[in-house]
Amino acid sequence: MTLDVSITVSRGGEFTLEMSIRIEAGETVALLGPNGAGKSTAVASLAGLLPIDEGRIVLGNRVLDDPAEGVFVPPEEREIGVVFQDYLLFGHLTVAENVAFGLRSQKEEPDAVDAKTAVWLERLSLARLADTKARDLSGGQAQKVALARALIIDPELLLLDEPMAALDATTRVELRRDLGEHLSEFPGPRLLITHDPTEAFLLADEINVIEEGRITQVGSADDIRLRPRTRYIADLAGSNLLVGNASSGVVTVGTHVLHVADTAIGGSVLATIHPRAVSVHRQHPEGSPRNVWKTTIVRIEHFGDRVRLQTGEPLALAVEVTPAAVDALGLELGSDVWLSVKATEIGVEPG
Amino acid sequence: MTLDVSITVSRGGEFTLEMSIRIEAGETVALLGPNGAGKSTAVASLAGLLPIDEGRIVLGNRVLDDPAEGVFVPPEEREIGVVFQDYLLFGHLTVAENVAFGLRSQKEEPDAVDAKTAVWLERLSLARLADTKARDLSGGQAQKVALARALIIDPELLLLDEPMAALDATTRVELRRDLGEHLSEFPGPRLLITHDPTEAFLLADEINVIEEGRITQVGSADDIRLRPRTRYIADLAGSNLLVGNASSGVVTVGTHVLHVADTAIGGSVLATIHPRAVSVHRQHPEGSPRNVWKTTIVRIEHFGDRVRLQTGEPLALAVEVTPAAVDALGLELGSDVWLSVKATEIGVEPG
Amino acid sequence: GGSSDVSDEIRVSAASSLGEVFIELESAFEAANPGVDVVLNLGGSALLREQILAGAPVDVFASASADTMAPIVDAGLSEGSATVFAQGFLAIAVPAGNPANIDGLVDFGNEELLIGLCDIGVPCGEYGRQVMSRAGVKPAIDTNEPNVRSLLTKIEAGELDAGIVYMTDVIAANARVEGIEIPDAANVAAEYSIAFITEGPNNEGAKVFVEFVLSEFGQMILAGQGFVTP
Amino acid sequence: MSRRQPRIAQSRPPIVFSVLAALGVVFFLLPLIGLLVRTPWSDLVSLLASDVVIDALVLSAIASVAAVIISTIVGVPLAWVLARLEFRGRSLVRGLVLAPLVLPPVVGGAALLFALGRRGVVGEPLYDATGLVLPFSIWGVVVAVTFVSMPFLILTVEGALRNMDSRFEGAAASLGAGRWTVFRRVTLPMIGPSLAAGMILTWSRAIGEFGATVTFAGNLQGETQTLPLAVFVALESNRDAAIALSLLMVAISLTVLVLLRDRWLRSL
Amino acid sequence: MSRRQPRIAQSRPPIVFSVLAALGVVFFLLPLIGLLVRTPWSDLVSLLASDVVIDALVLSAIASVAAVIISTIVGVPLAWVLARLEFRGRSLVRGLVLAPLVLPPVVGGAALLFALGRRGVVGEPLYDATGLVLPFSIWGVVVAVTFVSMPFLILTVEGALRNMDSRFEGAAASLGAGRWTVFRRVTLPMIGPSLAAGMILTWSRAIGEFGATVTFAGNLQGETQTLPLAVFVALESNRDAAIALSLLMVAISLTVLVLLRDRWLRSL
Ligand SMILES: Nc1ncnc2c1ncn2[C@@H]1O[C@H](COP(=O)(O)OP(=O)(O)OP(=O)(O)O)[C@@H](O)[C@H]1O
Ligand SMILES: Nc1ncnc2c1ncn2[C@@H]1O[C@H](COP(=O)(O)OP(=O)(O)OP(=O)(O)O)[C@@H](O)[C@H]1O
Ligand SMILES: [Mg+2]
Ligand SMILES: [Mg+2]
Repeated sequence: MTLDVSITVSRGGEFTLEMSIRIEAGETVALLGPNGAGKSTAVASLAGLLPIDEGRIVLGNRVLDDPAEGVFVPPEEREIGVVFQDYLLFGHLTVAENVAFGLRSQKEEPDAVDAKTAVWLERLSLARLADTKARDLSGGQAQKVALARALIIDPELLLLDEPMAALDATTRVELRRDLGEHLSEFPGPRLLITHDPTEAFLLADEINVIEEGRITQVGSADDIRLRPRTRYIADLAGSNLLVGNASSGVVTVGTHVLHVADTAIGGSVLATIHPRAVSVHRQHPEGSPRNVWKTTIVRIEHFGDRVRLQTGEPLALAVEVTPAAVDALGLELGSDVWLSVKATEIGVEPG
Repeated sequence: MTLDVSITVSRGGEFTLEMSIRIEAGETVALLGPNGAGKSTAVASLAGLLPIDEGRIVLGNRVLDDPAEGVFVPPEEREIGVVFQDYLLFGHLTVAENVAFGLRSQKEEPDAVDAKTAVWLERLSLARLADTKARDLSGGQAQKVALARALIIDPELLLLDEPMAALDATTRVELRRDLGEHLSEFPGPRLLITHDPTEAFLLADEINVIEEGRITQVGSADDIRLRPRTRYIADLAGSNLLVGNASSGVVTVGTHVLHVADTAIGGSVLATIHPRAVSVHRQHPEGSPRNVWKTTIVRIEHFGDRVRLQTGEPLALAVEVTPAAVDALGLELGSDVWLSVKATEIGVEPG
Repeated sequence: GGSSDVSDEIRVSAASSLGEVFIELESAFEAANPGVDVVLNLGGSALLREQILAGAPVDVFASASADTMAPIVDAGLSEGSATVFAQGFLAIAVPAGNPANIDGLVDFGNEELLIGLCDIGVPCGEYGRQVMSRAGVKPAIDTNEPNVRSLLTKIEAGELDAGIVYMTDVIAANARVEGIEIPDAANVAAEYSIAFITEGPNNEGAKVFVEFVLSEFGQMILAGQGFVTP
Repeated sequence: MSRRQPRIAQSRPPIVFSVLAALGVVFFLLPLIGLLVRTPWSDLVSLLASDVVIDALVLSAIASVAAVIISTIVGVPLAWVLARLEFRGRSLVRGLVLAPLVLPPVVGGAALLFALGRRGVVGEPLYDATGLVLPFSIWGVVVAVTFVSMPFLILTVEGALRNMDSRFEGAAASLGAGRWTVFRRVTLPMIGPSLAAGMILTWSRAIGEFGATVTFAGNLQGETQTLPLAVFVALESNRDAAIALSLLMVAISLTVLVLLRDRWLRSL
Repeated sequence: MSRRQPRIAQSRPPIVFSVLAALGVVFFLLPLIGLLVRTPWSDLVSLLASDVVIDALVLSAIASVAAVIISTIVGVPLAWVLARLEFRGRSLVRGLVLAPLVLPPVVGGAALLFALGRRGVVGEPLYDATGLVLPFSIWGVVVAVTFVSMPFLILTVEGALRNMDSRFEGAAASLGAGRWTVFRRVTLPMIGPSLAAGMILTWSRAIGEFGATVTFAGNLQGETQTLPLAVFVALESNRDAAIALSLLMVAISLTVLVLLRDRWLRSL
C-alpha cells in the first residue's frame, strides 16, 4: 500500500498546485509550508473532493484519479481518513454520532460500532461529551472529535490537516504521543500537515516542504534543519539562510565576505548559520574565528530561557544567547557589538 | 479605560463559567487554559453575543452588561474588537470588504476606509488576496483576515481568541512581533487567548489560567512558570508538580520523601521540580544532592536538541537531558537509573 | 374609481355564461353610442352578487338566475325589481361524435356511463335536476361541476359521456360538443335577469344600457346566440 | 444580587423591521377579521355538522397529505438534481417545474385532462390497457393537487441546497458514506428548516387547491369533493355555509401547522 | 499527457434520486404535452394579437412585480421577526401568515372584500374619509395578488433564516454594524438563494392568481383583468384562445424565470 501522487490542480484560476509525493506503507510524511501554500488543496485532491486537472493519484494498486484515463474514484470508495483543517463536524449530530459516523456508514455491526466509539471517546477524553451536539463544542473539543472521527475508521491512507492546531498545550503533548503510537501501528501511508516544526520532526519520517504550490525541499528532519534550501525553511528551522557567491573558500553575501570551511565549492550558494553558532562580544575578539565583524542590535526578544538578538548591517542575522550573557554584556537595543562565527559553523550548499 | 468583569454564564446547562478579571488600560492579559475551559465563552460574553446570567461587565465607566440592573449594551455599541476562534469571516465578501467591514459600518469616509484597509492588508501580507472571496481562503489566510478585520477598527477593548493558531511558524513569529508592537500602542485593555505558553509569556503582562470555568491562577509569566498551582499549569510550564505534605524541611509525596530547602513550611504543599534540575546517573551518585533515588525510564522523547525522559516509581517525573547524555549513559527504555535533585532546586508552596 | 370620465364608462357585471353574447352586445352598444365605453365584469353570478353587496362600483348586473338577483333587490341596491331579459333552454351535451351513443335523458341513469351535472345551488345544476325529475330519471352522477364551463370542458375532452348544459353553450362550443335536444315536456327554461345598480357611478349610462339590452336590437343579438327572448 | 432567570440571547430587529412586520401582520389580519365579522356564529355548528363537510374533510386530509408525501419523495430528489448537477437543459427542467405555478389552476387541470384523462395523450393508452380512469376518483384529486403544489417544495429545497455548504457532504463521503447515506444523514438534517418550510407550503397549497382539482377530478361528494370545492359550491348557494367552511379550513390548518411547526422546528 | 479542460467537481446523485427526479420531470412534462397537443398552432398569432391580451399582459406584469416588491419589503422583516424573536403569540402570527395559503383563493378574495371593500370593516371608514375604493382598480389587483402570494416569501425566508448560522450576525455586530447594516450586508447575502427562491415562488403564484383577484378586484378588461382572468373569460367564449393564452403565460414566465434565475444564482 504505497501512495504515489503526481498532480496538477488549479484552484479558482489564481492558484495552481503542482506536486509529486510518494509515501510508503507505514511511513509518515509531513507536509510543511506557509499559509496558502496548497496543503489543504492537496488533501482535498487526495480525498477526492477536488478532482485533479492533470496527473495521477495511485494508492496501492488502485488508481484513484487520472483524468487522462478518465478514472475518478469517488471519495466514499477511497478509504481515506481525513481530519479537515476546519473539522467539518456534523453540527446536528452528537459527538458520539460524529465519531461513529464512518463505521455506521460502512454498515458495521451496531454493537461493534458502539464499542469502538466508546474506546475512541475514552482515548481522546471525550466520553463526558458523548451526547453533546457537535455544534456546541469548544474549538479544541471539536478538533478532538474530528481526529477521533477520522482515526476510528481504519482507512488505508490517513490525511491529517493540522490535527492539533486548536488543542491546548498539554493535550497536544499527550496527543502527540498517542498519535505517534497510533501512527506507528497504522499500516498505510499517512500525510501530516502541520505548522509546528516540532510536531513534524517528532512524528514524521520524511518532511516535504511546500511553498506556493511547489515542493521546495524533501528530506529527513535533519536534512531540513541543517541544510534548509529556502528562506522559509531556514526561518522554520531557526537557521539564518544567506544567499551568496562562493569561490575558493570565501562566500560573498552582498558586500560582506564570509570565510567558509568548504574551499571546493563555487558559484551561487546557500549559506546557513545557526543562531547559536554566533558569538557576541563588546570588543573585537581575539582567537580562532575567522569571521568577525561589527554590527548593531536591532531587536531583542526573550523566549523563556533564551534571548534572540536580531542584528543589522552588514548581515541581518538572528543570534541566540542566554539571558545571563545579555546581562553580562549589558546588551540592549542599539548596542554596538562584535559578532564572530567559525568558518566550520557555516554550512554551504549549491543554491 | 479599565475592563472590570465579574460574571457567571452558563452554557447549555452543562457548563458554567464563573470568573472575575480586571484589565487595566494598556495592559495585556492572557487567558490560558485547557480545551473547553470556557475561554471562548468569556469572549462571547464580553463581546455581547452571550448575555451573562449574573454579575457585571464594566468597561471604563460604562456598564456593558448587568442583568441585576437590567443593563445590556448590544454588541454593535460596545466598541470591542474580536478575533473569533473560528474567524466568522463573511464568505460572500472579498478579503478587502471583510477588513473594511467595521469601518464602513461605522460610516467612515470611503477614502479613509480604503486607505486604512490597504495599510492593514499590506501589514498582514494580504494585499495580493484583496479581491479574493473570503470563502476561498486557506485556513491561515482566513485567520490573518480575521485579525486585520478586528484590529483595523481601533476598538476600546481587544479580544483575541487564539489569533495565531492557524498561522505557519514563520508568519507566527513575525506576527507575534507585529502584534506585540500593535498591542503596545493600543491604549485599551486587551485579552489574549492562546494555547501557546510562549505567546502568552511574550505578549502578556499578566496571565490568567482558567480551568473548568474557574480562574485557577493569576500572575506574571514567572509566577506561572516557577510556582504553578495545578497540574495543568505545571505541565504547561514544563515543570513537574507534586502534591505532598511538608514538615521541617521534608516533603512526603506518596511514600517518597524529598528534602527541600524551605524548612519553615508545613502542611499540604505543592512542590515543583524543573525537568532540567534533575540529574541522571547510572550509578549511585556521590556529592551534594540530598535527594537521590533509583527508578526506571518509561519513556524517551526526542525534542530537537533535548531529550525528555519520563521516569516511573516512586515519583513520576519528567527529566530533560541532552542527546549527548543519552548516548554517554546508554539510556534506553527500561534502563535503571539514579536520579538526583538538589534540595534548593525544589520549589515549595502552600497547596 | 372616482375619475372624471366616469360618465363615459358603464360597468356591467354579467354572469360568465352570458360572456359571449355580452361581448357582442358591448360592441353593438359602443357602436351606437360613440364615446361610451362598456366594461364587462364576467364571473359566476354568485360572485358578482357578493361583489355588489360589498359595494363594488358596478352599474349593471346581468344574472343567470332570478334567485341570485333577489338579494340585490332585497338590499335596495337596484331601483325597482329586476327584469327578465332572456331565457335559455337546456340541452344534453355529448362529446363530438357521441362516442357513448347517448340517445336521451334515460341514458343518464346508466351507471356504466360517466355523467356530469352542474352542482346543486348552481343555476344550471338546479335546472338540470328539474329536468331529470320531470323525465323521471335518477341520474348516476359522477361529478357535480361548479359551473357550466367546467362541465363543458370535461365533455369536450371526452372525459364525460354526457351532461346537461344550456342550449346556448352547445351552440357556442362550435361543434366541439354535440347537443341533443331535451323534449319540451321535460325541459325547463333558465331566466336571465338584468338590473341597474343605483349605487353605481353611472346611473344614466346604466339605464341606457339596460334599455338597449331590452330593445329589439338587443333582443335580436340574444336570439342570434340561441337565447329565447321573452 | 437577586436570583434571576437565565437570560436568553434575543436578537433585536432593526426598527424599520418592526414597523414593516407589524404592517404585514395587519395586512393578514384584516381579511380574517372581515371573515370573522361575517361569520354566522349562531348557526356555525349546524352549518358544519353535515356529511358533506365530514366527507370533504376526510378527502382533503388524505389528498393533501398524499401530495406532501409524493412531493417530498419526488420533489426532493428533483431539487437536488437541479441544485447540484450541471447538465444541459437544466434551465429547461427548472422551467418545467415552475409551469404549474404559473398556469392558472383551471388550465393546469385542463392540461392534466388532456394528458391523463380517459382520452388523453397518455391516459387513453393507459385506459385501454388497464381500464384505469384517473379523473373522478381520489387518485385524480391526488394527481391534481400534487401537480399544483409540488413546485413549492422543489423550489424551497433547491434554494436551501444552494445555501448549504456542500463541503460537509464531502466530509461524510470521505468517511465512506454512500451518496444515499450522505444525503439522509447530512444533507437532509442540514436543510431541515427549509425542507419543513417547503413541506408546509406544499401542504397549504394542496389543502387550498381548487381549480385544478375540479377541472381534472370533478366534484362528487365523498369521492372527489375536497373542502375548497365544498366551499365553492356553497358560495353559490349558501354563503353562510361557505364562510363557516372556510373558517373551519383555516382553523384546522392553523392548528395542524402551529402544532407541527413548533414541534418540528424545536427539535431541529 | 494531453491538455485538458479543468474538470468541475460534479456531485453524483444517489441512484434512486435519478429515477425519482426523472419521474418528477415526466409528471410535469405530460400535462404540458397535453396542452401543446391541443394548441391551435395555426391561429396562435391571430388569437394572441388582441387588445385584450396586451392589456392583460401589462396588468399582470405590473401586479405581479408589485406583489413581489411589496412581499419582499414587508415579508422579509416579518420572516425575520418570526425566525429570530421569541415572543408571545408567535405561533399565532405564523398561523395568520399561513391563512392565505389555506383559504381557497375565492374565499380569500371575499374576505378581502369584507375587510377592504366599500362596505368593509376598514374599507367603509376609509371610503368615507378619503373616497378611496380598493376593489375594481389596479390597487385591488395588487392587494389581492399580494395577499395570496406573500406567504410564500415569508415561509421560504423564515426557513432560510433558521438554517443560517446567526453567529455571523454577531460577528458583524461586534464590528460595530448596526442592526440594519448587519441585515443588509450579512444576513441577506447569506440567505440569498433562498430569498431568490421565495421571490420566484411569490412571483409565480402572483402571475397565476385567479380566484382572489376576480373576487376582490373584479374582471374589468384593461383595469383589473389579468392574464388568468382573461383566460377565464376566453374559456367561456373561445377555448382555443384560452389555451393559446395559457401557453403564452407559461412561455413568458419561463423565459423570465430562466433568464432571471441563471443570472441571479450565478452571481451568488
Ligand atoms: N475554494 C477555493 N477557491 C479558490 N481558491 C482557493 C480555494 N481554497 C483555497 N484557495 C486558494 O488556494 C491556495 C492554497 O490554499 P490551501 O487551502 O491549499 O492552503 P494551505 O496550504 O492549506 O494554507 P493554510 O496553512 O493557511 O491552511 C490559497 O492561495 C487559497 O487562497
Ligand atoms: N453553543 C454552546 N452550547 C452549549 N455548550 C457550549 C456551547 N459552546 C461551548 N459550550 C461548552 O462550554 C464549554 C466551554 O466552551 P468554550 O468554547 O468556552 O471553551 P474554550 O475554553 O474556548 O475551549 P477551546 O480551547 O477548546 O476553544 C465547553 O464544555 C463546551 O462544550
Ligand atoms: Mg490549509
Ligand atoms: Mg475556544
